[in-house]
Amino acid sequence: MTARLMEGSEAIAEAMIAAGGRFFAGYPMTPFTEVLEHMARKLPAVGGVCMNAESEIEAVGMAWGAAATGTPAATGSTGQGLSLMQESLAEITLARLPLVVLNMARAQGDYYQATRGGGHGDYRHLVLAPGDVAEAVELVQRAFHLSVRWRNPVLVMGDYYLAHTARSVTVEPLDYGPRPHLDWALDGSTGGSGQAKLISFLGSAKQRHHVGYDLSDHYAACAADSATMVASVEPIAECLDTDDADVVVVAFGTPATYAKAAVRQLRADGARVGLVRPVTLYPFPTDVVAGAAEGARAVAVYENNQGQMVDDVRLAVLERAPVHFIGGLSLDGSGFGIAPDLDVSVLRHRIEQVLAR
Amino acid sequence: MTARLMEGSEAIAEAMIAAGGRFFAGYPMTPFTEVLEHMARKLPAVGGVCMNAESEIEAVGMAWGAAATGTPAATGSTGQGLSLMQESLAEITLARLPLVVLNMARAQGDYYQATRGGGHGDYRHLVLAPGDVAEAVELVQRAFHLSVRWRNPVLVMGDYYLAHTARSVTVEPLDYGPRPHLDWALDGSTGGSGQAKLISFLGSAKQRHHVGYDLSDHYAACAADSATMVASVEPIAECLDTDDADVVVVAFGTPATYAKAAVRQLRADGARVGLVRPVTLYPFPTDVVAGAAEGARAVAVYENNQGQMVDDVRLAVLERAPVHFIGGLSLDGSGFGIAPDLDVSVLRHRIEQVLAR
Amino acid sequence: MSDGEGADLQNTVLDFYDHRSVERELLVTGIGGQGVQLVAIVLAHAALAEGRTVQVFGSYGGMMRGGNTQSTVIVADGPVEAPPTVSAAWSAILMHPEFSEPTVRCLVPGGVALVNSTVFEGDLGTTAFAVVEIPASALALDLGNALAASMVMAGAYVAVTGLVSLDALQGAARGALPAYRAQHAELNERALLAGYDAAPRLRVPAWSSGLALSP
Amino acid sequence: MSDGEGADLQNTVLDFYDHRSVERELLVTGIGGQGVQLVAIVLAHAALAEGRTVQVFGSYGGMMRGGNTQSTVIVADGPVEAPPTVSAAWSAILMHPEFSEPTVRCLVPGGVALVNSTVFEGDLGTTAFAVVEIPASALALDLGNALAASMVMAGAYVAVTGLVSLDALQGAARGALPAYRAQHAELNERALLAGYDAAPRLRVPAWSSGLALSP
Amino acid sequence: MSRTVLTRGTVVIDTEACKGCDLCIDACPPAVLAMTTHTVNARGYRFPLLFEGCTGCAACSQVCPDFVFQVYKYETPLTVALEGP
Amino acid sequence: MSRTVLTRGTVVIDTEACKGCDLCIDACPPAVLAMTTHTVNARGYRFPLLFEGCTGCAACSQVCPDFVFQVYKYETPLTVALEGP
Amino acid sequence: MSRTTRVDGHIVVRTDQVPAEPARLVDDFTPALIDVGAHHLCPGCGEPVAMRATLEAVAELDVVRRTIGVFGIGCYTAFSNNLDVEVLQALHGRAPSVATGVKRARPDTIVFTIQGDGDMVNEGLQEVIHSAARGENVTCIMLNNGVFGETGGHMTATTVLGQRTKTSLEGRDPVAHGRPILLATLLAQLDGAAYVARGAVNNAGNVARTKKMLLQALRTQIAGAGFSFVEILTMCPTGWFVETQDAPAYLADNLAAVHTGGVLKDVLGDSDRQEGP
Amino acid sequence: MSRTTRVDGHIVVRTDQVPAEPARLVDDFTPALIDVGAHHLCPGCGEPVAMRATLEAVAELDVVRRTIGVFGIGCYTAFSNNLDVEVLQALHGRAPSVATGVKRARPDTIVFTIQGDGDMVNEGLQEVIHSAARGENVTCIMLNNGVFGETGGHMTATTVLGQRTKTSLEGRDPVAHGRPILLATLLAQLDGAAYVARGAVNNAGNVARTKKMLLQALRTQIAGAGFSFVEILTMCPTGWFVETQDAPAYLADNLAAVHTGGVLKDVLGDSDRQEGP
Ligand SMILES: Cc1ncc(C[n+]2csc(CCOP(=O)(O)OP(=O)(O)O)c2C)c(N)n1
Ligand SMILES: Cc1ncc(C[n+]2csc(CCOP(=O)(O)OP(=O)(O)O)c2C)c(N)n1
Ligand code: SF4
Ligand code: SF4
Ligand code: SF4
Ligand code: SF4
Ligand code: SF4
Ligand code: SF4
Ligand SMILES: [Mg+2]
Ligand SMILES: [Mg+2]
Repeated sequence: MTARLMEGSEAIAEAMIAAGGRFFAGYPMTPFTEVLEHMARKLPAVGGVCMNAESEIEAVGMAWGAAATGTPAATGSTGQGLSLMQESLAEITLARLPLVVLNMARAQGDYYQATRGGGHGDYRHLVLAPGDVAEAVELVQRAFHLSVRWRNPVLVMGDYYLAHTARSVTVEPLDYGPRPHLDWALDGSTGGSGQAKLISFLGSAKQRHHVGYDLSDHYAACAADSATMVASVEPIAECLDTDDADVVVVAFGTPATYAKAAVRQLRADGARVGLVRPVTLYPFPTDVVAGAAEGARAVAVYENNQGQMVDDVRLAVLERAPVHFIGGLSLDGSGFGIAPDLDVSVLRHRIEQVLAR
Repeated sequence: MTARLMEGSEAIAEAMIAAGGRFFAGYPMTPFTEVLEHMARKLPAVGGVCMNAESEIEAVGMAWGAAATGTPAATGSTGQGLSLMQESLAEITLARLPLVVLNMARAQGDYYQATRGGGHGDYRHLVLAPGDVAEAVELVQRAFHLSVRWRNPVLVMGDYYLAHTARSVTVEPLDYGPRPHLDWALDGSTGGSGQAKLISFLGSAKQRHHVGYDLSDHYAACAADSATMVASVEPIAECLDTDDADVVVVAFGTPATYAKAAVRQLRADGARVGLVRPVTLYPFPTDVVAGAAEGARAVAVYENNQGQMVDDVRLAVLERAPVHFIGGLSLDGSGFGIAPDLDVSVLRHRIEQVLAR
Repeated sequence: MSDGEGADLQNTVLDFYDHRSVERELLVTGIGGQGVQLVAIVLAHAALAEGRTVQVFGSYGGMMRGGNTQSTVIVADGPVEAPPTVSAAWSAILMHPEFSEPTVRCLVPGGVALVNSTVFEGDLGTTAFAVVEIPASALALDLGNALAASMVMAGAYVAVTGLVSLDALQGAARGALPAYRAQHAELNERALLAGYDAAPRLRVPAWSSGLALSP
Repeated sequence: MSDGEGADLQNTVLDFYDHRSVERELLVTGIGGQGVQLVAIVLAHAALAEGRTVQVFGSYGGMMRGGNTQSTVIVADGPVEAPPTVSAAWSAILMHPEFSEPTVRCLVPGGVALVNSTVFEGDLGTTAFAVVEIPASALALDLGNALAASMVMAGAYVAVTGLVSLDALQGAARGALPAYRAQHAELNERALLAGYDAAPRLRVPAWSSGLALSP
Repeated sequence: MSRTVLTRGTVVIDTEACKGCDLCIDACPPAVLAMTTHTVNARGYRFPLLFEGCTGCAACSQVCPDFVFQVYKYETPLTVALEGP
Repeated sequence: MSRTVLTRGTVVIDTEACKGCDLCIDACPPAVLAMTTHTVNARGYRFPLLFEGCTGCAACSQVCPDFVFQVYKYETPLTVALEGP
Repeated sequence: MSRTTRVDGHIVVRTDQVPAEPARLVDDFTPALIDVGAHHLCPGCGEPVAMRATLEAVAELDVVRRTIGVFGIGCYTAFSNNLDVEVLQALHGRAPSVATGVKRARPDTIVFTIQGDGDMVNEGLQEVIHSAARGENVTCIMLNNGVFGETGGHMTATTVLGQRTKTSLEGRDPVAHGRPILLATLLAQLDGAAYVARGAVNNAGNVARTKKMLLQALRTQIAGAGFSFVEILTMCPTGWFVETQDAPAYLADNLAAVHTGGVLKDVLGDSDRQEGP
Repeated sequence: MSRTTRVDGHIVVRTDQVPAEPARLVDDFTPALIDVGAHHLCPGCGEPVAMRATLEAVAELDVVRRTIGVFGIGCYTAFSNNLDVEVLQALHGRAPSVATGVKRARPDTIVFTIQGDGDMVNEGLQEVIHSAARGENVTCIMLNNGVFGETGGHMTATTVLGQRTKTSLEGRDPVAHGRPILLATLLAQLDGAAYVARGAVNNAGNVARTKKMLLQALRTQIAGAGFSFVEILTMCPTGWFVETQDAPAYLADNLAAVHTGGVLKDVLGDSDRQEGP
């Protein structure tokens, strides 16, 4: 397969298909719409199904049903739409179903929602945050792999920049080893066997074994599996010039590419600055951040929000170095997530201020 | 008004009415149902309106409309229902409307959702967590006060125990000073004046002043006001025997009353243990927790969930003392939030293990 | 408080738990429809009327029907400090054997269990606490209504423990009936008395004085 | 990775940014419907065809209609390191005065701005970078379609900068048309040439060789 | 006096499963079911009794919420003599 | 040759507000509106022109999405002589 | 062993044993596709009756090994982990979308939902309407008792005027509480809906009619003819605050008087209606 | 100053000035209750026309000082911060519930919603149906263009078969995309709905008829007679991919052929219908 100039939205769609994704459901909302349109065009051609769902809640319900049949499925939205899905996203985790969820956000204000779960109760999603189109192609495929490996939803965080930036990319199926056997998937065939399958967020124990649902057993089992998942999935981070850095900048997603350019400029001018870009937001690369902070005078966190990831950075850095928040919500009038602050000179200036402290 | 034996659900309803609450909307879900039933009976008698909404999303929409008229309004739910409301709860904050939201939860798994906002974007709710019925009567009224004072939703966290525990309580209106003049409230009367009011999560600037919505201005103003609110609202915590404690236990809500009983027993047996019970979960009583941890050998966090508030405790304690999580999700088969772990001897044993380290 | 927030909660809370009092725990268990919650509420109201402080926690209702129902009553001579449910209790009323075992395990030495002996077979196999057997269901049937068994037990409990006076109990029982159920008042009255008469007087007194407070 | 997770992302990512390359930035601005995004994509495809690496970011669509549309094109001789939008750019194509000011502010000394002089009045008032005026709208009208103005500018831009060869540009323009719009191919072709002919050759060369790579 | 009744079928009744709701009683076309008046099962519920004349129509099992009935049709209908008046 | 037309009303046209959608043209009952053919406003849109014979019916303003029309009815209808053929 | 025995003073046929005479089993205790007969639903509840009819219909059409049931949340959820057909538990209100996902991903399956009136006409009303409009080839089954049974008997969007519920103790009042939605009637208006019927389980005749409706609904799906819907009126003596034996008549006099029974739409028509598969 | 001038070769009446002759103002540029006439909606969009009719109706009934408009999210949202009546902005799909809250809290207000087909028939379908069933005394107005205009012209739940949209470029197909929901028709079935009508703005006659519907809907609310609903078919040349001048005919031939116009229900009846308040 040769490289082709593709916008991020198209590359993400291609990556979903390369990963085996065969079911997609969504409701338009910029910049998620862009991905939905590509899926609507591309999926039928490979025998998949793309549903123009009547709302986000219906979209995630459809994806839930498809996922239960073992069909690699994805859904997603933007802001409001993701919020509407929170009930389903919480409970589908307890139903132990794999699902890939795209959050094509309008800024970075959904970090808490993504990493802590905006829904009720205890559950965790794996959260991947690509920095650019090429990485999105890899992480989207990884998300499908992780979701089926761990029977857990995986969130991929994107934004307007990612959706609208075209790069020449090759989308080829990546090999993550054999796909697990989906012995839980429904197709009706176990009906009448005395052992008909059940997929339920209330637990999969049948009354012929237990009497009544045992939520407490089920939740304990989910918690244990979730803990194993979190302990097993290696956190990923990109580090740049952190070894001897006085100031370590931490940023994720598209904004990190601006932070990186600012760090490069400052390095070129002799300043000892470095960057950590968490690629997995959950599990958070705590050790990498802690290690980078070890010798540093200060840690500076840039996020395009009022300060959310900064909690995780503080939990990692503890008292190794002071942690400064140099982010803040930045949006232009369109409301789509184009951020005036995403300007290398603006970020450079903020990092310089931390350097000067 | 004389004291009366009331279940928490009834006391909460009475407190809402005492606070001036005149609009309530909800959809049944145990243990929120209990409050809804009381409101449905009591509100009409004082000239208020209680809507048996057809769903949680419609309930929060109705409350939104009532709140916009300046009517003290509340809604709420349990677990799934709260998750469904996340879109509205996020955006009503940006619409700058006061609203009281009851989360009659089934355990304590909604701490993140409550304190970080389960919805999209940057916004914060004030979060109050009563430990018992009497305190609920006060905090519910405080919630109405705070919500209108700051034009911000306030969450009150309850659970099955709170709803189903009867105590003899007096519900009298508490005085929080004069109610602010609600110059923003809609009643139609400014129509045709050239200055008709607008309440919108997209900002309240009119086109006759600006052209187009300026989301960036609006969000910046919201963020600034939110920061002022968080800085102004004093965090509340109850401390017991923390001064000389080797081990400080941190717990909130009903479970804290169990932890307290365990701490009392241990003190009576000569062990140097203490307790901090955060009453405001947001803003979190960081200083109180940090102060209590100062001389302690260890901090032990009990929550009936897989570990959520422990983040905030760690952010407060930092490296003053090791923080141990002694909680975990505990539910019986009913799924209503009755927790086998909520047993003084169980908690006592866990605290002893931390003491023995 | 920076903002004139009115009542100072922090102190309120601290005061609330500031001194310790004698607390008497009562666990009532049975199966749905046996009147477990009613007994708990009636006893609590009676104690309230006598100036005690009370707390009642009831678990009932919902998804798993026909299950157990339980109530935890705390009566204290000062502020109640106990959490809603307790792992050590001074007394119990056991209406039905089905879910009684965990309750029995909570009873402390020196405490007392009242057992509906019509439906229980065998004994509880302990001498650590007193066991008083009351054929409550049989007595209730004699009165003409099996549902009155819980009121029989309430009368018996008061006789055995003196947690509240019989007067207060009768008053509370009357007060607990909604108007449209007033016709049950007389039946309840008779059930309370039948239980009271069937039980040994002050066998395990709740208060050191041995007597209920007068209102 | 603990779990056989396949491709090792960490290294992939680091490699990706491992060496630096010469990058040429082009900002294209105008108002919706002027073909801004098309010019950007066509130039990017042409550069790709010549073995360059490219990145294009376009902002368009949505709530505020009739607003500006902008595209940021990066062409590099190695991996692109620039973020999607840049605050310093080497070149610009300005289709309309309305939203051009922020773009002009980004231009670096030594750079070049091509201006659609049919609709611009006055000059940009700077000597820090070269300004090339092309009466693109007028030329397009002469060709029979005002919408071809952006293609005129593309031709002119290639003439002035040699960012890509004219051949590559023409090929890319043909490739960019969906089948059902093939009838526009000839118009575009003529527009590119008209622009190319109207502009000073290699006035501000993009590459040190002064010439576009051959494919 | 003695009568005979044609009995085409019969039912097995899992009395312990019954919750005493009475629904089967009205459902039985020949009205050959009746609830106990004093006897109750272990959970205290009255339950149905069968008199002669069952047709094996399965109406009872079709309306019973607690799956209390097993219904049979005799290969050859029985003619049963009723005792007593 | 010269004709006269009864003109009962007239309109003021905010040509700069017009987006050239043509909706007013078909809406005008006496067909006295027509779009410019060459002239455009600052945003490049063609806009409507008024010929004699307006009735002041306000159909144009009622259908115009961009609030381009102000409609008047003359106190006394004018009878206007048309020039040319 | 004697054929008869004496209970409460009556001579009755012994019913604690299989018949001694040669006899053919007509109906077994628990329907074949329900695992465990014992359940915690209230005495006199109509929902187990509707479940039986549904599962018997599935069994009769010989689609057991390709059927997936999607459950909503209500009292009937007690059966979701108790069936011998595959089950997918959906959230309250969301079953039609979940069923859509299943069916679109695996068009060879037969997919039905089991939902209550609270689930389908309150929380998830738009899910079922959208699915019907799409002509989604699934069968949605609504157990309509006019209350949220599970939470204790509160008024729903189908509660009929005058009906007693916990939130309309004096009966539903049009001004205070609004008016009921007749869902089957609405759905029948939609072109995508191919089969729409309303049955009830308040007597054996209605159970039999309802089962015919369920069979035809499933046949509609098997034929790929579009969306099929069966509403089943069920007794909820607990939520209605009536005695179990009075519930069938209460159903007839109240619910069924408004939510009138019958086949509202049947595009497949009689031609394809036959007892066997 | 001359009465005429020459443009593009024609002698035309000068229209850049108020008439010199005595004349009465019949219609001003921007309706009185719209603050700023300039907006960013597309050329030929029907939504500003519907907004004008709505606001004129409000003004004519003399309820301006007690009216609250609740807006949904779509292209029409551009007017929510541009009116001289009080406005409450609701989330996508949620306006009917929000309007309910307003009206119940302040029964003396006149409350209308402005929503699109995407807002009302997709995202928030159950909100409007529940509100209608409750007989909520508010007026819901739906601007139906059969597309999500705002997001770029995608198919909605009202898109008619054959209609071109971005997600049905070849026209909506019943099998692939399902069938349209005729909302007014459904709502008219509900007892709580007192007034239900469907108008259009594709020509001046329809605008006038639609305005009459809006007046009667508001009168229904003023009379406290229950839920009132006006659906207005509007042109979306952008979403339909047609020329602005062809859009009115496209509306007539496609949308209006299925979503047929007219008054579907009017409990107040003619007796109360009069031009003035
Ligand atoms: C989102 C959500 N809201 C509320 C509930 C609580 N809840 C559980 S069952 C139920 C009502 C069920 O009513 P219905 O579907 O009619 O079933 P029934 O109990 O009457 O059989 C409700 C409101 C829930 N589980 N989820
Ligand atoms: C919950 C949610 N989902 C999606 C969106 C994105 N969105 C904005 S407007 C719109 C469509 C509006 O369609 P319609 O109501 O028909 O109005 P129109 O644009 O056609 O006037 C959508 C999907 C949103 N704002 N909120
Ligand atoms: S099978 Fe028919 S006749 Fe026999 S008992 Fe049952 S209902 Fe009556
Ligand atoms: S219908 Fe079933 S549960 Fe009800 S009385 Fe008859 S046998 Fe018992
Ligand atoms: S007012 Fe009537 S007649 Fe005059 S231009 Fe307008 S539409 Fe034509
Ligand atoms: S309807 Fe209005 S915008 Fe359209 S052409 Fe006529 S004047 Fe211009
Ligand atoms: S509450 Fe009603 S629906 Fe639920 S089990 Fe009881 S009778 Fe059945
Ligand atoms: S997209 Fe359609 S609805 Fe939106 S402004 Fe343009 S024409 Fe109007
Ligand atoms: Mg129901
Ligand atoms: Mg629309």
